[in-house]
Amino acid sequence: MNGKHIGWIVLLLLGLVAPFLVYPVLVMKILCFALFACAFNLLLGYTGLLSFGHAAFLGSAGYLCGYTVQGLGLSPELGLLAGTVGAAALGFMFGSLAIRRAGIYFAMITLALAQLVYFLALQFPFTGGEDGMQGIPRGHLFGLIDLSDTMNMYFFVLAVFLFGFWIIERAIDSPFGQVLKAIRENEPRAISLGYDVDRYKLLAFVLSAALAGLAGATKTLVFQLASLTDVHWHMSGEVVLMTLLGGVGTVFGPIVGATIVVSLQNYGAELGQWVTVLTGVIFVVCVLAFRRGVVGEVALLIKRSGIRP
Amino acid sequence: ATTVSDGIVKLGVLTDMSGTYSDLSGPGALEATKMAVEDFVAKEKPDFKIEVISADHQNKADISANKAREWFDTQKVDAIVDLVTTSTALAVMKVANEKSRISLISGAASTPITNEQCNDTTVHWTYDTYALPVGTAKAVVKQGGKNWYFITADYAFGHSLEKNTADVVTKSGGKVLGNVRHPFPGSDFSSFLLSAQASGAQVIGLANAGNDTMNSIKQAKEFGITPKQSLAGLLMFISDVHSLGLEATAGMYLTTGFYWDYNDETRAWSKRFFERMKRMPTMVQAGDYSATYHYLKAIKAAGTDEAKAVMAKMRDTPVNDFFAKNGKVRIDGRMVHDMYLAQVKKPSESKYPWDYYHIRQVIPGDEAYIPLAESKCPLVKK
Amino acid sequence: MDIFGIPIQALMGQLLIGLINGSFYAILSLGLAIIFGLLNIINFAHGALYMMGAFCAWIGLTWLGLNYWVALIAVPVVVGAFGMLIERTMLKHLYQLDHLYGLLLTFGLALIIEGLFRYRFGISGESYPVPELLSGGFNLGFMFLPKYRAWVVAVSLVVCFGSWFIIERTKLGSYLRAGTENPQLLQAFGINVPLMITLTYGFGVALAALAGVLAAPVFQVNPVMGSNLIIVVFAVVVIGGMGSIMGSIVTGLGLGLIEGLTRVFYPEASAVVIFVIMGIVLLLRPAGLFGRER
Amino acid sequence: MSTDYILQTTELTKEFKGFVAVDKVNLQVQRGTIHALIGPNGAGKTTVFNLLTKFLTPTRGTIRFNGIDITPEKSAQIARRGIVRSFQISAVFPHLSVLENVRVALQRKLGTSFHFWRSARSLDLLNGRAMELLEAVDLQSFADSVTVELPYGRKRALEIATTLALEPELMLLDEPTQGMGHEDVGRVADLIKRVAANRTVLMVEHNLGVVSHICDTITVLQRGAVLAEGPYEVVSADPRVLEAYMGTAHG
Amino acid sequence: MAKASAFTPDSEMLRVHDLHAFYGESHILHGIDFQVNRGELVTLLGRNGAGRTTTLKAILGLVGKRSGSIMINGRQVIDLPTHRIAHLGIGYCPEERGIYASLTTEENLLLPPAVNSTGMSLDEIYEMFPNLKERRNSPGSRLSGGEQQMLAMARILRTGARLLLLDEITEGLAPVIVQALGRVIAQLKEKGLTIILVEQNFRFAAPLADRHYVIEHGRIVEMVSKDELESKMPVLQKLLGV
Ligand SMILES: Nc1ncnc2c1ncn2[C@@H]1O[C@H](COP(=O)(O)OP(=O)(O)OP(=O)(O)O)[C@@H](O)[C@H]1O
Ligand SMILES: Nc1ncnc2c1ncn2[C@@H]1O[C@H](COP(=O)(O)OP(=O)(O)OP(=O)(O)O)[C@@H](O)[C@H]1O
Ligand SMILES: [Mg+2]
Ligand SMILES: [Mg+2]
Repeated sequence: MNGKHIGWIVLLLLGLVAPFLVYPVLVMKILCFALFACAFNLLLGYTGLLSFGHAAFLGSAGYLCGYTVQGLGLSPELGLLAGTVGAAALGFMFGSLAIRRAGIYFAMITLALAQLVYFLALQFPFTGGEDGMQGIPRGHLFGLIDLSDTMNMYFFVLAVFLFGFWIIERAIDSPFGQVLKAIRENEPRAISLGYDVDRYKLLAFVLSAALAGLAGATKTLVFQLASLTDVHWHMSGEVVLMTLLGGVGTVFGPIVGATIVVSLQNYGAELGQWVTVLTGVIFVVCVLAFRRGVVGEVALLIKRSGIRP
Repeated sequence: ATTVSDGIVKLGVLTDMSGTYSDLSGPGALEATKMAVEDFVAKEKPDFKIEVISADHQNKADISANKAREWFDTQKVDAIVDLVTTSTALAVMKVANEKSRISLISGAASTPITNEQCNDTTVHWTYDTYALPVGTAKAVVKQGGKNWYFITADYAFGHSLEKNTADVVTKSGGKVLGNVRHPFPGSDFSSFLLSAQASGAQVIGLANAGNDTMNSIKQAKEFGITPKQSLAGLLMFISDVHSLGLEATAGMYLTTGFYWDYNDETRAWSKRFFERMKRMPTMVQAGDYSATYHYLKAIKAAGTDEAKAVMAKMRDTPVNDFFAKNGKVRIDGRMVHDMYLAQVKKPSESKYPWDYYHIRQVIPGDEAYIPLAESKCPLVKK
Repeated sequence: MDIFGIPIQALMGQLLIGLINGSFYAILSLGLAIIFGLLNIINFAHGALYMMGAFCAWIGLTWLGLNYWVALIAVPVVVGAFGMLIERTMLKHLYQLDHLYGLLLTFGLALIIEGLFRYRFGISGESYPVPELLSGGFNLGFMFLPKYRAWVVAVSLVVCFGSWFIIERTKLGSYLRAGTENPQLLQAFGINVPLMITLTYGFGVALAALAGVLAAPVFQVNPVMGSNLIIVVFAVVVIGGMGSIMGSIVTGLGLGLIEGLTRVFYPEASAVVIFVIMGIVLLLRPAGLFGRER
Repeated sequence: MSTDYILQTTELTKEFKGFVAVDKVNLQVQRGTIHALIGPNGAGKTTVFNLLTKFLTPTRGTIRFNGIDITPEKSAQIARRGIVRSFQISAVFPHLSVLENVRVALQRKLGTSFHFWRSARSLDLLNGRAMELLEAVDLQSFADSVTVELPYGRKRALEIATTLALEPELMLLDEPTQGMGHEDVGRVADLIKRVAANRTVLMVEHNLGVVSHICDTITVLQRGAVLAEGPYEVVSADPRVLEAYMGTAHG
Repeated sequence: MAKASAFTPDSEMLRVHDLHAFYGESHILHGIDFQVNRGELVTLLGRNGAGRTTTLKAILGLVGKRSGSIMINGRQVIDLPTHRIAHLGIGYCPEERGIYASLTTEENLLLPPAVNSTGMSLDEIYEMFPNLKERRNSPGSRLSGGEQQMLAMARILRTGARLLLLDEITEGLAPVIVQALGRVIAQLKEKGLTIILVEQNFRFAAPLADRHYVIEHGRIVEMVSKDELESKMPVLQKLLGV
């Protein structure tokens, strides 16, 4: 338990000092993806469902938020709300279709559904197709705080992230989370104990989708644009990588993973194509040699060395 | 003395360094920009330092917007150059305007840049989806290609290209028999080509770019559609012709803002470019040079690198170099200059490497670009 | 005469084109199906390997001067061998784990391969000439059918139904089917199942490479040609029923035709139609059209 | 009359593509007894369990529980009705602690299982009851250890404790002593006897020692059909059973 | 077993020593010791779940984890891969029969590769099992239990294996077929094949077997040879829980 508390404290401190050490917008990006990865991890790590279509939630929430703020001229917090709710609804549709199958089938179905969303995003007039939505205003939070100021924006994003992360962390360590763990560990047994596993899986899926949406909407506000990149299946692959790299089923893993991947892409931009190759290599290495991920391995070391975490 | 923010003028070349458009812009664009800086320093002896940095935006709006933002915030970049593909250009010019920095757009094509979405810190230098078809379409119709059919990349850029062309075709007495929108990016165009064929149109307008255009052309040949029906590449660069080869492209009409072999001036500059890049410049790369040079001159003249002032100077001074004669930067940001209607040579007519075009006609800038009267740019009203 | 205002010729033409694309879907999904049947992994690298096939053909032609016909044989062999190497060195270690790891590994491989080719060849790609023997075409009245396209259809039909025959009607095939059903017992009968798995993967990959070679003269050879195609092929496999040989062939060709029709009646939807169909099929038959519940 | 039968199946049948795994089984389990289901491998015992708990859907036939027809219901529903099963191969939640294993079973009744915003500490009030159950199978000393680390026999015990947590009216145990050494077998058999005190147990068991020791009624399945039924003495004397199942020299 | 040493090694086909086997968690075999000589037919008796099938599977390396020593023709095979073991001339007829549903009867029959030339020809097999001939082209899943059992037997006779591991081959078969199988086994024995027979049906096994091993809770608890059968019958009955 108190290992978790330490984690929280470290997280908070980092969150507070980071923008003064690193380029704030980059940190915001990291926070958005960290939240995205955590949401994904809630599904993969605690329900054992690998969704290969999570980009659909990130992306469509981004568009919804953008449309609410730009098209309808509403305030940013409403934008976030719209994005999150929209993603949750989409998640419900995906979930009800995909939950009926497990393993690879689940992955393929989510992938294909996400592809549908991608093409819709390409077709719908309001998304701006290839061009995406541009110059989305950040606006004033609750009509008061001006978000176009980088620092205001930063602390807003930090707050959103911590909120989302708290929900996930709580969900994992809740009566609901207990059932999820049980289902992942031994599904037939969970059924024979009287649990309607499909409904639990579905809720987990919707929860995950909603938080992925929150991340996507926030990202849109930060960068003031929504584009096809966020709906593309590469994005679905990236979030898997972040989670895998950081440590599937670990609370802080996805944050670490997201930080590594995003920084890699940012500072590696000069490498051009090598970024893709590097990403692939990391993927392969993780799968072959490193399935616990960074945090998982560290936790193991601590355990081995006998220190109570 | 010129007062320059933090003592240095920094240019960021933001373009597609490895992707579909890297041949027509990419490394060449960076090189052209550097050439402009070197020439400027050598000739004008400025009292301020100039630096060029570059990045690959992978044709993604978000990547380029983020890069631009980061450059403005951390690198103190003053102007961003090239910006191939409309989406990236639109994304960046908004960020730039917000931070009151300048965008010198050469690579991007769509008209909205200087129309609906125009702003007062953007210059659109080389060409656009109005200028290109105007020349081509008019000419082709004049040659008797009255009935048109469009194969259009199904996104904003393709649509605007198709619309602009269709207007010209009908204006100049031609007829549009139909169109088909293909998913982007597409790899197989045969079925769209068949539809075009079935329509019995004389001319098939290709309202797409890059690989899509190239594949369309190849497959049109394969299906024996050309030469029976003729193709009009609405957005084609010399680099496309180069990689497709003359067999595939011979006889096609296309409009370009620059041709290296046009006159001694262009040849002279292009040879220098060739020395460095081992390929001849596209209009985009030439445009990058021209724009950069003009921008730097404006700073010198204005005595500051403050965006508004520099923009004013850029508008006031006419553009006169190997790229443009009496070119002028309009209030909406459009740089108006003459365009050239080219026809691709037959293999037999090509005497030396990169000898690809007959220049059939010069299109005066004022005909080539949307008249201010029709412009939807808010800035125009005032 | 017209159908819904589409001249019948045009329709015929479009269907033929559909069949041509269908042939590519068929070969690729067949490879995926065979691999999935025995290894129980979805080979995400399939698209990359297809692209690799096309590039190897191009490299063979421009660097080594090997003509199309040599490539048609040599490339699948080479790329297939590469596939076996992958299986031996990487996939092998994943069988006792969740099958999803296979998916993730091959996803990583896809990124690597694609990235390397992008780095080396840039993205605009290279063009591969149609071999003289197959240039030109037949005039079918309703359309001008390039010989090469006809050749593609022919080859894919032969390959697909050939593989189907081998798998359904020969000793070798009986091992394969038995291995899919109960590998343990098969091994108890003295059959080297691990080796069989390696060869199977190699064969699946070789099919992808073959498709690549066939595609080279049709499309621009470029590093992303695979990743654009593979997602569609996945949908084909899901619709056909994962692991079902006949399923993948028939669905591949069928969906090609359907796509062709959509291109006539509602072109914008041509990219989506397959996924829509997939959604519907999954609702009605979660195991796919030809699939059994595993 | 059906009152003293807690479970009744009529003509229960399961076919797997042509092959009949369970063939017109009429099973009647008397309330408060330990009822054994024995039969050769592949006789259909596990399949019967799967049918009763709807892990498989019957091809034909009906299942009545306390006189109510539960044939159309879903597994989870049936479990909530009070029919709870164990599995042929030990079914625990390996990476939860022993205590949590039992708590997962208890927590459903709290009705907070969908509350993802609550802390798991809200479940601590169940710990008392959980410990009682663990004591019942003398696992109290293992309460906090992770379940994987338990020896096999203990796992089966834990599984039974978890099953008990639901206070099932009817417990279905599939080979509870499978894969155990003598000593474990003994312990588990006694345990079953103890916990069966005020409920009904239907169990599959290969170990005739156990069966004869604790079971009141025995149903012998062969090739999916009921071969014989009755108390151990009767059944074990039945020549057909000897022939088909136990296999003996004389007969 | 003490008796073991009496046999000269060269006549020894199989020797199992201190064999342990696990299915994941559960420890099934707790140190099995027995050996079989060329041309011998021994049975493994025991109650359900005693571990007889597991013993056979362990010999072929089909269990999750195993330890101990298994010598076939004086060759240590405990760490050979399964398919190599099979090629030492072992034919396995599994408890659940393992007929491949997606293969026809004949395909099933031809599936196992011959391990040497001494195997029976297709015709010989068909005359031994006439009704397989009739059903040769129907898918394996369509066969009756009896036919499936015959197929499973026939399948390994083709390969020319010299050591047969037969698990519950009379399981759920009609008496007539059981008798038929009895005759087949007798024939095979005459051909000099070595056979290990796992049986519930003692009456079937008794007349055929040279020796009986009784397994209980994964241990050999008794060995009874043909001649001591009468004398040890009470023990057997006790052990087999009758
Ligand atoms: N899902 C299935 N598909 C096809 N056949 C099945 C399936 N499940 C069980 N069977 C068959 O049904 C028959 C009965 O199986 P079951 O597991 O009920 O036997 P059992 O009595 O539990 O045997 P054991 O004592 O080995 O557990 C077996 O022949 C088995 O092969
Ligand atoms: N795959 C498996 N996983 C876990 N336990 C198993 C498995 N197969 C068998 N067992 C268990 O191992 C023990 C021995 O099984 P085995 O099949 O060897 O019994 P047997 O002696 O063959 O008797 P019978 O064949 O009549 O069941 C039994 O308790 C059985 O339930
Ligand atoms: Mg069973
Ligand atoms: Mg057995």
